[in-house]
Amino acid sequence: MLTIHLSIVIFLPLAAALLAAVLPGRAGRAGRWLVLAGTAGSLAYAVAMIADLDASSAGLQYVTDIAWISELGIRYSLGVDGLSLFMVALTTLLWFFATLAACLREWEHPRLFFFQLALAETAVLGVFCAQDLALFVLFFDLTLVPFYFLVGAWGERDRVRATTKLIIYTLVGSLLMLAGAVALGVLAAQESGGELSFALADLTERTLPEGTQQWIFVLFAAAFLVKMPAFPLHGWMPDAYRAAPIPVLILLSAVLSKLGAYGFLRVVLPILPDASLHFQEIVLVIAVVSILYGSALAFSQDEARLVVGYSSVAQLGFITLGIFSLDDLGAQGAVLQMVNHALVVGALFLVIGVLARRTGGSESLAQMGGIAMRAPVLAALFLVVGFATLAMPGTANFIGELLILFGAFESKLVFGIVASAGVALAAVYMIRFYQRAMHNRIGERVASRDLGVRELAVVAPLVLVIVALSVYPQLVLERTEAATVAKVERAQSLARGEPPAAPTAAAEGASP
Amino acid sequence: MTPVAQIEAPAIDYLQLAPILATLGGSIVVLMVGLLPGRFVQRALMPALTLVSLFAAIAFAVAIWEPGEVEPIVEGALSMDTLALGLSVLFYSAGVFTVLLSLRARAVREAGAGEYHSLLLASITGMTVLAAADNLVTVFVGFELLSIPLYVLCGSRVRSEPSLESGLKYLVIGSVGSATLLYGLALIYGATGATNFPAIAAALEGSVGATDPLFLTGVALSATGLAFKASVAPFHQWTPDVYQGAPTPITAFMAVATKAAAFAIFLRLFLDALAPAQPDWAPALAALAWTTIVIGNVGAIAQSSLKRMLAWSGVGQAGYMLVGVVVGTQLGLQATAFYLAVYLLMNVAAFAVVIARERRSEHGDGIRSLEGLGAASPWLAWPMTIAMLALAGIPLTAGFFGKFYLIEAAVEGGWESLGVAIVIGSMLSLVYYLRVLAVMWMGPIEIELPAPVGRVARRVKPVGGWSPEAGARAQPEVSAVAIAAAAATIVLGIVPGVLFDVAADVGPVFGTLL
Amino acid sequence: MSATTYAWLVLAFPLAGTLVIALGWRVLFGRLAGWLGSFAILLSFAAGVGALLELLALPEEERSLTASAFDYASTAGLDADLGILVDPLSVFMVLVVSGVSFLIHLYSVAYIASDGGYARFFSYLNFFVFSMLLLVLAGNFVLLIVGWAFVGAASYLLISFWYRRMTATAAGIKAFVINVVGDVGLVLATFLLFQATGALDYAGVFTGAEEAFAENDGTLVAACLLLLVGAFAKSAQIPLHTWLPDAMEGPTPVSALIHAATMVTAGVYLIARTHPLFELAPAAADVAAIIGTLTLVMAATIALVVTDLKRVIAYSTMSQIGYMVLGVSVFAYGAGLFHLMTHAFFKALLFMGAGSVIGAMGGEQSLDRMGGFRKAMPFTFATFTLGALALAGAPLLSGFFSKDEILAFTIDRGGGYVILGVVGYVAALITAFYAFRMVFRVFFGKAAPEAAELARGGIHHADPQNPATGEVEDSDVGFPGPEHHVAERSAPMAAAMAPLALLSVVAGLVAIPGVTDTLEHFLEPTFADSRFIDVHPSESAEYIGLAVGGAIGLLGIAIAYVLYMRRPGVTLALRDRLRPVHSFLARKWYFDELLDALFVRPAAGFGRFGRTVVESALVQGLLVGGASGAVRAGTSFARTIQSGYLRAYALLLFVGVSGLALYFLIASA
Amino acid sequence: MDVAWFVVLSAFIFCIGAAGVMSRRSPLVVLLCLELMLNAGTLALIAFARMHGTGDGQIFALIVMVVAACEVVVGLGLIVSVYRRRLPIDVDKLSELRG
Repeated sequence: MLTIHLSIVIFLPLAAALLAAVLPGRAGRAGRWLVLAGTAGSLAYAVAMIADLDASSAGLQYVTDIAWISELGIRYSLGVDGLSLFMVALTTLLWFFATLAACLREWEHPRLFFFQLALAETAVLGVFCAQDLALFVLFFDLTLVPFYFLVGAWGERDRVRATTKLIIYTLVGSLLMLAGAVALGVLAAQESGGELSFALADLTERTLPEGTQQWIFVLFAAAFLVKMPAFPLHGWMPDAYRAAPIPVLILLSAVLSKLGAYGFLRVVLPILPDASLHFQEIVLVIAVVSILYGSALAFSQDEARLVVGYSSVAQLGFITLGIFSLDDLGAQGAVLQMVNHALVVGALFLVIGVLARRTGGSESLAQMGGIAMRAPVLAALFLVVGFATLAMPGTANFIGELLILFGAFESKLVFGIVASAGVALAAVYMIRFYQRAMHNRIGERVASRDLGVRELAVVAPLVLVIVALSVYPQLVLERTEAATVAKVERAQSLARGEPPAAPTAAAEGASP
Repeated sequence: MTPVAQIEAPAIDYLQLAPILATLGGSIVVLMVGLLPGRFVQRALMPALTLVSLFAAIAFAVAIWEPGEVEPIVEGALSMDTLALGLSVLFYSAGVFTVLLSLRARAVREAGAGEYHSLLLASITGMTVLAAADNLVTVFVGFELLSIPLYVLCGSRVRSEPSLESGLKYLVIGSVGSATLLYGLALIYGATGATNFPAIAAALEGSVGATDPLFLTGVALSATGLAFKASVAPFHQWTPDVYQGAPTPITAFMAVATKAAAFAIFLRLFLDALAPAQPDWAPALAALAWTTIVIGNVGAIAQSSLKRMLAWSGVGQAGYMLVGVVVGTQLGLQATAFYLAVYLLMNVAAFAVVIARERRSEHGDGIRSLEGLGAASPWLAWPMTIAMLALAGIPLTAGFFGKFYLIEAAVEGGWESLGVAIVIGSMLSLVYYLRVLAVMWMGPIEIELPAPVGRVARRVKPVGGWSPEAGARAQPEVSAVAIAAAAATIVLGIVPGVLFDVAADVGPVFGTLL
Repeated sequence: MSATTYAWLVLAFPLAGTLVIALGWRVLFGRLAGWLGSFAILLSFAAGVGALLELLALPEEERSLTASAFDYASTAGLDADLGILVDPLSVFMVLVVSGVSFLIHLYSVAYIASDGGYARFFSYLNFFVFSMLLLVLAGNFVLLIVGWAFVGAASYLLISFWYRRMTATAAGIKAFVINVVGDVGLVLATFLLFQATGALDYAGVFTGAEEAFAENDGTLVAACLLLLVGAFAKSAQIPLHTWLPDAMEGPTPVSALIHAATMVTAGVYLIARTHPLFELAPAAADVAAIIGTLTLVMAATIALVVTDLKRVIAYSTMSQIGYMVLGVSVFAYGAGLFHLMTHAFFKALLFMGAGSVIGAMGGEQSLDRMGGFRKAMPFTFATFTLGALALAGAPLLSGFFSKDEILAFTIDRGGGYVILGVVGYVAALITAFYAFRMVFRVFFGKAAPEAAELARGGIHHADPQNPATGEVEDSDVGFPGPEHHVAERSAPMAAAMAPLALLSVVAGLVAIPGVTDTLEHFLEPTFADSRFIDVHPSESAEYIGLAVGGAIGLLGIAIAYVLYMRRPGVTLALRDRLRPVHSFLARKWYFDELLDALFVRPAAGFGRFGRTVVESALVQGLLVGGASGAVRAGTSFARTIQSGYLRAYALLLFVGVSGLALYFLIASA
Repeated sequence: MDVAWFVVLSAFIFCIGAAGVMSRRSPLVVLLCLELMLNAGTLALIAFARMHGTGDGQIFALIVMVVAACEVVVGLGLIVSVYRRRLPIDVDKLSELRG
């Protein structure tokens, strides 16, 4: 069956933004709310899909599959399974809150800003829904354009250098991936003597010789690891995080980082299983180093943003660890953790924005302190988010990390044990952050006051989602299980030396 | 030896020849009418006539469009197949754009509208001949017919030193190129005893092995000649200087049309006549492609003059297209043709904006002339943005698919390394394309702009059509060109089907290719 | 209602209390929040009693009920539901926890009355009780870990309750991090068990372990040791004990509740709960027993020299928990848990008394400045002394029976265990001594000015100042607000202390050797599968033990009496004589320095190294700088050969041609 | 006489021309050298035409002469206009555009 649901989800924000951009004068100034409505629409749609998802099947749903550029074998082929659907959900969710946060303050050239914001959402949603590798790459590269402008034109401090670094760094990866993707499609077609096709389903069935898989793997890994970012490819992160305005930063850190992890799960593991196994240990080393290094830097930073930034490096390290444990437990944990991390990081950056407004614009921990004094609500919300971030048992993040660690122990005990040190370190940097900001002596420039209505409207709902998910993480787990297991099963069976499981139709949800 | 007695005139299929005749005739007519005095003639009639002849040529080209292999005409001198026609259409549209961009150009007034336009048409004629050449002689004739008018056009701003310098440089170095080409052709003729491409190919497969040193030296020399015109490294050095010095509309014209013509003959000579020797020349050309991609993009990075930057980036782009030639497959041919078309649009858009700016800004074609353009005049900023993104190969622009197509061809032809070369090139190119965007949108600027080179900085200002008084006047046609080209770039980036169909027609012109 | 329903209620009330107080902090005026919180816990206690009755109604072998609310995390072969286990052990813990908690809530209602964060305090406190009950009711390891971490969080929040004290926040982060280390240990242990048994719920794991492991199987021992890491982190056993003394930064009720009566005994509960595993891995059990013994003696010795009233009690807590750990890990579960209960009573009581005294001192906590409060605060004096007597193991008081039962069991195991038992008795002597060191120094001797003022009917008011550093603080956040309270003058405090005093006296009666064994009998179903269920020291042995223990206790008290009442000053002389020993003890056996050098500094150093060196050198320098440098170099090269000289261009062109031609000729040849 | 010698000769002429282009600074002389190179090509063509005994080489040669003439004309024209601008007649002075 062909449906246009996904196309609507993807392009609704962009359509709204285009409309808003052409609205004349008075209405034009209200355009931002139109954009917000657009993102809200997508969010609603995503929620409806989650409710309606057939969790039992690993197959694709809401499939759209039209020949686009037959000469290049590119199809406009969309579809979601449990995995993609939750990525879509968190994208729309965070975009909604980021846009909301953006709506509540003034920008120069607001039309352009909100247009870029919406364009970015469309691109990211496209990545998560694309079921054709070429389409995936196309959207993947496209995400960078709006972010280039969002950081460069509306950023702070030496934003241009930061944004140039960000784009070149990440686009280097993406372009390598472009070459890899084309090679993958063409060579797979030559191998199998079939039609040239980039459909993920076809590529999963056409297995390449290991040598070829390996160099293609490297190209993909480059793109995804930079995007995350993983040590030592995080060079763009500090500058970009310093420069980006908060709403953009939320998206950059919460959603864009997931593209990499998602890419590994969606593309690399199913299509390049042998290479994934071959490079497993290398990637695991990168993951573990990212965890320890990220945590260590997180608790030696003074800038709040960078604390969260480096903590993300560590978190993404965990996610990578889960994925490359090549074990369904680990993978499930990784998926859950992607959702969790997106939520907490979003909330944290919102909180940082709030804090900055109470410390005379400074985001340095040294300037903060004692803010809890007159802001119990802020303190409480921040506390919840903080506990979630350090994966305190009882939060969904804990379940995520638990599964990841179990997966890692299962397949590579040593890496798992080293990584579990990261759990303790997380406690250190997060509590340190919370204390330096909310507790201790009152900083001299601190004017402690509680959340205003606007701030509350943005932060509280997000925290509510975090709490809800903590009470019932099963919501995610049961819906993503079938899809995720299907993604890892080939690599897993290879890792366990079992006869490679033939890619079942379920493995990629045979496109109609 | 047999005395060459009387030669009976060859049978000529005039319909097939029509496009060439259209521009040739146009050139003569324009030259004559141009002698008439009067503001109207100079300002309105000349461009009008030129456009007429160009559109006529386009019409003819479309009329005789005939996919597949076609019979050569004029005793095998030319074969107006889809490759020739397709690319000719590119030349003609490039001509149209150039005419529009030149409407207010000072060069026209200094050189005289008649001469200017007539030379333009002559050069275009040469390109068509070159693109259609099926015979070494025609190759040389076309080559020169395309070059000589350009020498003059480059120097047409007789009161501007850089213009003269570029003209003379182009002349001298260009002639070296053509001499080399000529000698190469001579050697090939000597080795194979034929000037007709089919005959040469036959000879290569038959009596003469592809390893005959005489022949190979010939290939090397002629390859150099062509590489020079396509500004492939290390024969690219004239490009930045000439592009910068020449009047900007002419620069735009050279950037797109000359390159297209050069690649046209590249494809013809190597994929038709020399196809049997592909294993011999492919590695060499591959090496050239690598060097070109790297040198071109690296050179473009630290340029303060937009024209120079585009020239350098043009070198890099030539490298990409060379990949299509190297693989020597039908797909490669199509990819190259496709990219040439896309390339035309992207560059025209960019140059149009440069022209618009340099006529107003005291920075001339310096990158600073774009500062704050995003806020000031989005109608110029957006086309420039799109052009830059497209040149960088960002999705939803035709440039993305152009690169995609080339990489696909490379991989399919077993040249994965070249596919990687292309993406590496695009990485490097980001540095300077993004800077342009930053200058336009992210001012007040705080990035270090490349230091202008030595004296060029001072002298660069009056280059091109820049004139303070032009600043006052609006220039709708320039913006129009920019917007049209940019729009086309985007549209083709979303529904490239049409262009792919054309490319697919162009593909099978040589039966020899797989 | 079934026992499980009651159990759910047990959890529900404190949680509700937490939320109501947290969300309603604006509207809850006066002491309402306090009463609300106390009431919630009272209800919870009532529900606990209900569960007890229901359970007793069942035949013994059916006294283990599970109930599940919903699937919490079940995917890819892992299956954890939100399930509880109701059996005698959990019910026993529920009653102890909720009972003591209620009294301490009651105490706090008055004690904390004038503090800025009144509502916050009670929401935290309720949250803690909820977490603790979750911990003891949890039906599987995942939920256990959740409760485990929640109590850690609550303890963190309450330790740094006066969050503008640098010392308090520092203590908080220390406690939290060490507890997280414990959590990690639990997680690892859980995995090892899960891998072997494929189950996460207790029953599944225990039965699975029976099949999966031989006795002292390596993996199992590892798992048990990892469990111990968790247990030791919570129960402040060597080497993870350093956070407990610092935790005294928290308000006194918190010290009473969390850091004496309940949370810190979680480790004991854990060992008891997972006893089938430890019985399968005696090696691990022995480790626990040894460490327990070490801790109990070390802590006791430190308690001899500490002068901060609350810290003395804190070290005594550590030492007493050492006894419990020793008890449960020599498989004397009844004894261990018995001591857990009695200790909860008299230790809570001691802290409450201390709080009252500190109130009188206007926040001052140093023994050196106290004295002569006997007259001024008779009630406090009485109750505190009763507590001290119980702690010292004076005959017929609760501590007397429970402690001696543990030691009796230990010695009964024979072999090396005898040594442990003997050490236990030695420590008992020290215990009795430091217990009465407190009593004599606080209540006897020459009256401190504060005591005099109290006697005059006033109460001393100092500017709120940090007892640790002595720096002055504002009363917004800081020592319990501008007012101070003593038991004599605020009914709730007295009302809370009286029952505890009573219990400290009589609680022992539930397990008088040969007379009553109510507790053991009640707990039996839980430990029915234990191999040591029927192993008892002979009654005669027990009585000998009791006699010895009692004698030792009295002896200790006597020594204290001599040193502090008869010949004051001797202690000072002694201190100067044994300067090195004293400083060794005063520096707490240098454990803080040790951990600091082993973990804290290296980690911080690594972080600094990363920030200063790796980032700039590798990430920015080599990767970013290197790449851009290469490009720059290429650019300048391309531009230098672009010299602008025609002839140079021509030259390059010809070079190119010749190169090309040469390549062709060579390649073809 | 063997055709090969003519080819060799033409090669020599070509190289001389090339050397001239690279060594001489006066545009006029450079133009002359270019002529040399073109004529080398012409010579080669004629020689080969003779070798193969076909006519098209000679026709080619004729055309080349015409083309060469055109080039010289344009070249001289440019040089004159350069001279008119009072610019030094020296190709090395024409290096404003570079980098």
